[in-house]
Amino acid sequence: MLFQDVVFWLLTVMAVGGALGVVLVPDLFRAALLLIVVFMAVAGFFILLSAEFLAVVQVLIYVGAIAILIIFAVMLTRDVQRGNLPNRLQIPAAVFAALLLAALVTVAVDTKWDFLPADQQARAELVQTSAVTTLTAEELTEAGVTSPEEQAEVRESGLADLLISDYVLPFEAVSVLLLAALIGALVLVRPDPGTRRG
Amino acid sequence: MVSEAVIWSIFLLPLASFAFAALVVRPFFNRYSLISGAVTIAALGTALAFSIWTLRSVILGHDLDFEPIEWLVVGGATIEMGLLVDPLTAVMLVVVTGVSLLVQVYSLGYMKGDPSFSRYYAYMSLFTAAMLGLVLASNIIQLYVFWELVGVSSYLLIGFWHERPAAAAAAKKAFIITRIGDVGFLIAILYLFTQADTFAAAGLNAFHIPDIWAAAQPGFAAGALLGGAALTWMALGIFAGAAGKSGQFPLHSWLPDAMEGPTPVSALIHAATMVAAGVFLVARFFPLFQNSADAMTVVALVGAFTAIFAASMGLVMNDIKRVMAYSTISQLGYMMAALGLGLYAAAIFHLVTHAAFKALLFLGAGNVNHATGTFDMRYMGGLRRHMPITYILMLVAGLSLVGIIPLAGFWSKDEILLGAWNGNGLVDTWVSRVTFSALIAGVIVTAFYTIRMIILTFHGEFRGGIDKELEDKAQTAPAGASGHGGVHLAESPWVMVLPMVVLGVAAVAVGYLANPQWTEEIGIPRHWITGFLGDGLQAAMGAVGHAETLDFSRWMAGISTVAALSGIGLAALVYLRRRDQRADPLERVKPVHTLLTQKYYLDTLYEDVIVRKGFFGVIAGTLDWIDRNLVDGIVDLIGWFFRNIGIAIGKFQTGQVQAYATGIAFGVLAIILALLLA
Amino acid sequence: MVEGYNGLLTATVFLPAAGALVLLLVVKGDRNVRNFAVLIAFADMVLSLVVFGFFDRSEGADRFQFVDMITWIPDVGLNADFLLTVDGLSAPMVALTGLLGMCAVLASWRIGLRVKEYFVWLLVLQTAVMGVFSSMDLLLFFLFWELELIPMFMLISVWGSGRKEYSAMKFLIFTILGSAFMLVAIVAVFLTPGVGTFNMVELSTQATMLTSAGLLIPLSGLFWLFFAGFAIKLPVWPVHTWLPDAHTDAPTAASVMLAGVLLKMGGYGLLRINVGMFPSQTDRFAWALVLLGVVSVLYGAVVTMRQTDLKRLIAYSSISHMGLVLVGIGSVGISQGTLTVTGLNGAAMQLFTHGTVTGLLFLAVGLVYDKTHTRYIPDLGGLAGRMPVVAVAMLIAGLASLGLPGLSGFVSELLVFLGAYQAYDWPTVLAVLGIVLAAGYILWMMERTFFGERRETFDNLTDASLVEAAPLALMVVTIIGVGVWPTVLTGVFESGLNPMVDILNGVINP
Amino acid sequence: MSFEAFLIVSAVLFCIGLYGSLARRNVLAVLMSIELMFNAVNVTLVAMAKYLAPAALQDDISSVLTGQVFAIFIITVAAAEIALGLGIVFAMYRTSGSVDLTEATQMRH
Amino acid sequence: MSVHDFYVISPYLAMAGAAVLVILVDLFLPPRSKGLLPYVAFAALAGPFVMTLIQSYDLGASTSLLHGAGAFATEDPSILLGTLAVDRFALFFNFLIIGSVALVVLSSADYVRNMERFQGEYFALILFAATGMMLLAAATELITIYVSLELTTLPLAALAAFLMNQRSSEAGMKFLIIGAISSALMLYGMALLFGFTGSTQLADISAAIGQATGDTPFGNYALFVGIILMIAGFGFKLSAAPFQMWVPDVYEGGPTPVVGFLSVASKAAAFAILIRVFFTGFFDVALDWGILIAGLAAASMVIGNLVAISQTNIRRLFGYSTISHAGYILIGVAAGVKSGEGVFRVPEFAAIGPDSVLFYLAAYAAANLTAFFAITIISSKISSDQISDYAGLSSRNPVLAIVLALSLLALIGVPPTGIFIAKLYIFTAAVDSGLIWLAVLGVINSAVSAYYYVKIIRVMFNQPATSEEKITASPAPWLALGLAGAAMVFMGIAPGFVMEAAQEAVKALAV
Repeated sequence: MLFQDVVFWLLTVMAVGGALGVVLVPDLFRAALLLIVVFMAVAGFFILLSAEFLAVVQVLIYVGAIAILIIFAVMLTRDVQRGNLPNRLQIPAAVFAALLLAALVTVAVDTKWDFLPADQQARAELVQTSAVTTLTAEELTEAGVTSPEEQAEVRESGLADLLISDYVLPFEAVSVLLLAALIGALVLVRPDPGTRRG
Repeated sequence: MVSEAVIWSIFLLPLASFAFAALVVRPFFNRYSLISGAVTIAALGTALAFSIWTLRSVILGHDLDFEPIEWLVVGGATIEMGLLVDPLTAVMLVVVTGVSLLVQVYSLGYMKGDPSFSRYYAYMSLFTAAMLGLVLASNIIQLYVFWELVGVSSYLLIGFWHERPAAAAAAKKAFIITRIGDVGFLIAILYLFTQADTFAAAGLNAFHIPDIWAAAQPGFAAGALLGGAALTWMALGIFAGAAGKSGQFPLHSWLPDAMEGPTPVSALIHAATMVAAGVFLVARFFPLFQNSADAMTVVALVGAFTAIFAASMGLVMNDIKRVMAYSTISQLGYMMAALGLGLYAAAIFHLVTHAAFKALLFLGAGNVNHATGTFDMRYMGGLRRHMPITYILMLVAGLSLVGIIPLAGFWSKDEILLGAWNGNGLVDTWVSRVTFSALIAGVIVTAFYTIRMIILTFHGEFRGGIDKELEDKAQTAPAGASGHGGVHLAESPWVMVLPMVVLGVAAVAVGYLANPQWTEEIGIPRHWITGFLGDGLQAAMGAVGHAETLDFSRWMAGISTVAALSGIGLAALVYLRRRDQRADPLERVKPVHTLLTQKYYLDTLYEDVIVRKGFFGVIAGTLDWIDRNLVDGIVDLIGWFFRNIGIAIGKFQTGQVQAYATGIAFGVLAIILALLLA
Repeated sequence: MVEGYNGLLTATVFLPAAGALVLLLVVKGDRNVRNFAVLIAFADMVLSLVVFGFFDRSEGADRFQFVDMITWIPDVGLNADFLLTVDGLSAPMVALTGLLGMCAVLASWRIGLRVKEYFVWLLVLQTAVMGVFSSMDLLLFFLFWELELIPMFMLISVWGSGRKEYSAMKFLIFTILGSAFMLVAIVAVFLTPGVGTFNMVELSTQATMLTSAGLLIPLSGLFWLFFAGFAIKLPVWPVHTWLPDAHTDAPTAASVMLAGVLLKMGGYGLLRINVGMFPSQTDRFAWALVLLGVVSVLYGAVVTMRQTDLKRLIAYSSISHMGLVLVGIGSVGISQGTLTVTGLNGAAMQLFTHGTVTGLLFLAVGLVYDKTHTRYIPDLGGLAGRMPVVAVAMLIAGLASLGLPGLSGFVSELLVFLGAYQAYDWPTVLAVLGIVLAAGYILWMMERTFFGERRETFDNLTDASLVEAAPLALMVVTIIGVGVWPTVLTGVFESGLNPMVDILNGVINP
Repeated sequence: MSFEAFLIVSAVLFCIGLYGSLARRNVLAVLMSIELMFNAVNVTLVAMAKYLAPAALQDDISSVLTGQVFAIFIITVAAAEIALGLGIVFAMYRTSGSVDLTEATQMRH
Repeated sequence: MSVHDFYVISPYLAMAGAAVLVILVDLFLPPRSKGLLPYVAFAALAGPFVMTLIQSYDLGASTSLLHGAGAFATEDPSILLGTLAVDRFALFFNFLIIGSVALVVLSSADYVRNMERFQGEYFALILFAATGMMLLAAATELITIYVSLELTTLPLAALAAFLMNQRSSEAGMKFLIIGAISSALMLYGMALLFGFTGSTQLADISAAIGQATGDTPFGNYALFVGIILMIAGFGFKLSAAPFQMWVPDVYEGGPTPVVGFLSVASKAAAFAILIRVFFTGFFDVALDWGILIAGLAAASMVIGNLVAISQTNIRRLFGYSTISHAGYILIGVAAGVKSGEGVFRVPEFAAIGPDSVLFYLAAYAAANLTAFFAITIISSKISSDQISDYAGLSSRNPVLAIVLALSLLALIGVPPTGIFIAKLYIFTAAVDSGLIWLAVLGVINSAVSAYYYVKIIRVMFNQPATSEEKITASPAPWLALGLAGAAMVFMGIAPGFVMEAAQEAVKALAV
């Protein structure tokens, strides 16, 4: 497990360092680049957490879309020289963030979590590395999924299936949401200043 | 035997004439205002006739108790309106209607041409009606009702010429001061109601006057329901009311000011109605007083003190009517003292005689004013040549007031003095002794100021009347003078003289109703009136048989006569032989004179110190300040406070979005913390 | 227990509102508006007098008559009825409202500003007050109670004078605050286990419904919450400060309604709810009521002495006279013996008589102000010569308010004193002093305003016209009538109060 | 590399993001910080999916994916949010000529 | 998805479809007849309305339209199970939201006329937001809740910034950023919750919470922090203190009809989800959050009212007023929890609390919309929101003035309007659950609120008009105004109908 540990700490440093950079470096452009570093680190975490599919999505959407969008925005608003200055709320912000962190850490440490039983680890692993459909029966049996119905169950279960079965409603809702957001953005970036009434 | 309706109509006739004058004549036929006068006189004439009829049937001993009418029944309180006809009532009826009638006739001349003629008669009728109702009342609350009505109609009459500030002020003063006394009366009534249950248990009505009498008698079947300290306090409460109306010592100061009203009004007030009401009230509840020696003592001493105290102020007054006013107060003092000493009959008798000659005196003053236009005696003098009849009449009345045998005043005053000397065990002897000496002294003073008044008015030579007065104190409006400006020295018209003549006869004759030794010829028994009234009292107290009456004592007659003559002589000495017609010889004794002219500074004390400075200035001022600044200020302060709290909170709304986000973060942490600590 | 639908009260209560609606939508032109308003007010007065006149006051007649009852909110956690009915206590109040409503409309003849709107508000106000006096469902009662606020607020703040907006707002906030407390109490009463109803008839006829078992708020708490609401309205020292401002700055008609009927709502509430529903607490706290009452009487009277504005003077005198209502109610604190209805009846009478008397006073003052354009007493004087009618009216009202026999004021004050003295003798004696003070300020006011020398500026004043004299006459007749023949009222009041007194006696000496 | 470690890291990320969103002037920086917070939440969710036993583990093995599903939705919504956010930023920039939040305080108190 | 499932979500689909429809129509409408758009949108609302009507008819006695496993042997279980509940509760809010959307659409008729373009988008966004709100009221699963919450927030943000002027875009920006931050907080809370309970479905969550027994509040740190973070997220939508500060700014900057919509529908939806989550999900720890909600209620009332006193801009004033009303309504939520007897002090459900909340929301919707429609009409004429510019309104348009005055009185809680009954109802609930202090605070606050509401009335009626120009509007806004006003008064005079509906709805929660 050593290797993974090393990776984890590496990623942690990347993520935290990058995040600090995002909120601290005065140059907005560099901040945006650092944000990409954080996104990559998070994608790394996802792989560590055996969520390869999510990692891919993360890279595609965040790095590929969001970060680029932001960088464009930074360019367009031409406020780079003004930079990424802090406002008068630094101290309270820091204090509150610290306090919240304390609270969250307490939660993380003191809560009695209900962990996944060891015997289920392997199956969960299989299901989560959502390549299950391509696995052969032998590989499944190696992973301790012996009985055929179990194998069938594991084969059927995958993110995509969930999205169109159990979570079909939020799935549809989110599509509506995307449409709405699209329209909204479209209206807001329209050329004409529109009417001035408030 | 007189019927109930007749007795009621004695009260209702004047009331009707009031309604007629006020609601018909005044608004619609004010041009023919004479009608109202005629109507009033007609009503009063009838009332007088009925009263005499009533008196007669009382004398004949007819049984005259009638069923009262229920006026108001609320819970335990049953308030009735009824007739109580006993000798006292009967006598008072005659006196009131008689004097009132004469005054009304007199007013025909006196008020001639006054723009508010019918208003005057309306008030007068109301006044008389109220007094009659008071006399007839069989229920203490009914009595209180008319008591207050008397007060308000006197208020209206004193302030009759309301455009005069002095008149308006005097009216207000009269009403308020009498009101102060009434509080005592009212509280006495309230106390009675607390006993309503016990009364009811004994089959009595706590407000029915005869029942109250009965309840106060030790000999009462169910034992005395009223007694001890309670009875005393009740009696004193009633007396407070009486003192207010009759101008007894602490509450006397309104009476002299009441002269601001038209003179006939003064005559009525002073002779028959207003001030008599006080004495009547005490007499009415005499059975109560009699059972409380303390109360009697108070009444006697207050009366005695008032008698001498008021008379002393009468010495120095220059306004003829004020002299008479103080003499009234002091005579009322005599009556009160008499009542306090248990001389019930004598007091009433004196009330009767006094009614006669005091009315006469005032009407005379009216004549004088008619002639000279003023009331200030310093501008009169020598009038006997111009108006002899008035002079004679006033002389008779004056001597009667002084108590010169054989005039009416002598007999009544003599009864009182004699009784005071003897005492009758109701109060301690020292009380009767003190009272007696005060009264004797009073006789001398009375004689002095009466003669001074007569001399200043009618003797010497004329000193110019109103015109002179005006140029002396160069002011525009004739202060305290009636509308009859201008001097025309002549006898008044017959409408005014005639009633005076009648009264003059009365002032001489009334005494013979009483105890002269040689009256068998006339056919009146000795001590007739005192006996008559005394029996009435006996009956009221549930006792039977005749009240014993005092024997005529030559010694006492002699003493009082001597006292009177000495007073007369002194006055004659001082005033007939003075060099300067204008100056008042009494002014030489400066301090005393000022003290007296300043009325012992009592008015100053009352009005300036107590009312204006003390009450209005300090108490009312403070409360008013508190109300404006504290009570109200606090309210405004609260409003201001909240508004500013709001503004303060609003300041956090800096408009910067991250401040709001910080707010959220703070909120979350605060909640977590709060719940952790809770 | 009470049901059926008679309809008379519904008509009486809602006629003015309906009239207002018609006025708003149909009637055009100031003249027509005035006439129409008078018509409505007159009709409503007649209706209210019918209610009063046909109220069966004979022995054994129903306590509650002219019942209009339908279910308002069905039984869903919050069941309330639309229940209009009058008993002996409220019938005279309804009549009073009718009378004063008429007077108010007539007194508004000279209003020139936004006439239509003015009369609309006035009529709505009348509906609200009528509703308060005749609704027997706590929720409905509260509804009308609140409904009255806005018309009065508008009347003061638009057509008033002086610091009108400040006064109007003060009036509003005070009253709403008071009714806020009342609302909590109402809710708590409703939720008391075993109650579950807003029906005041049941609540007051079986006052034992509210026993301290299972109450959400202790009985004393409920009592004082209600008291707070009514005390502010009455008003009682020290929460009276809204009153002088409101009275002074309101237009004449509003002052008439305010002093004439709105204050009465407070006293009525005290009798109806505090005494009627909480007999034990009333008995327990009677001393406090008397105390507050006496303080109000004396404080009000003394402060009145200092007032130089006619309306303000009358306003403060109202505080003093309303104190007597409390004193009268305090007569239930009688320690030994059986309580008689006297004191309560006095309190009720005082409500009515003070309504008429103060109404008349404000009418007269309004006329004085119309003619002379000042209410500042030192500027006035000698008006009696020029305007005898007004002077006579003022004098009668004044004498009535200082308790002169033969006028209505005397009866109520006498009854109050008779009743209260039995329970609390010395406080009552103090209260009696109040009537001397009353004589003081009333006569002082008369002297300075109507008597004495007249200024030249007033030499060509005109007396009240017929329209102006009509309301005066109406009130004068009422005052003298009640004063001479009080049984016409006391009898009715008694029929309403006796049941309460019976319950009270049950509490006082069990 | 325990579960708590992931949780703590994500918590740190989250709080840094919070700090940034509170303390930066530039609206774009704030948006970026918010994205940080969302990422932190995602890490948490996925970690939970990996380490913790879902309630419905026995009858439905696929419930171990719930956390990941949640994360997917968050990512999508975040994308939409950023798109709209940038739109608003442009509007704001166009009307007021600035993206500095301390200057966008026309409405206050 | 079976046909049945489509039928179940048909109202939401129809709502979203209406939005799309409006855009399509907008594309094909010639510019001069754009004025038809509001009516198109209004007509399009018939779809969701009818579907909701049918559903509420079909619902009959059963609690939810969703067939659980084995509900009918014939049909296979709905795959929507766990994410959605179509019960009376949801339907009550469907009606409420559809109703207010309809009115808002009508009232915008004049308003949008001054926009050259994008009128279609304007209405579409409103309808999208409405879809989100309806979903929110029905959602029973954290992911769905989150998504539908965002579905309400984002379009509203776009709408707030719609006017393309400085204030408007500032308002949009503030709304978006605060929304994002608070939803991030909420997400973390949801994550913790999910982590602890192992599920995102309220049913499982409440089951799991039942076991949590620790001495910390809510029995467990994860729950503790998680629930509070979720409260933060909801609090933003409820505009309850201390999450309220964005409200006045957005109200001042956004387009008036949108603000009205925001203040009514989105608040209603937020309360719907609050009640749903806390009463069906977290009820076992109700004693802990009950007092917390009570505290929020008190804070919201006090802050809202006190700050409102000194406001001069009417929309800003309404921002604060809506905060205070959120406070009143929260009283009802807190009153839903009674601490039971016994040693363990298990919470008891007091249905009257949620009942009163639902009734209050309806009454508030009517009154507040009336006010906002009047303000819309006025401000589009006098183009100002300063209260001082309302002087003499009574002469410029008496009817409008009277209606506005009525709605203001209604907001105070003066009879005979819905809110009077509603307040009575809510305070009743509070007293019933032993929150007397809160009830007293509430009534005192409503007394204070009278001050600033009446101030507006005074300006309208007492002060002389600055200009004599009459204020007019086209039929549509008048219709909206009339309907809202009628509803406002109707609920005051005959509240029974709505009350019964509310009680039925709350029964569906079946705690």
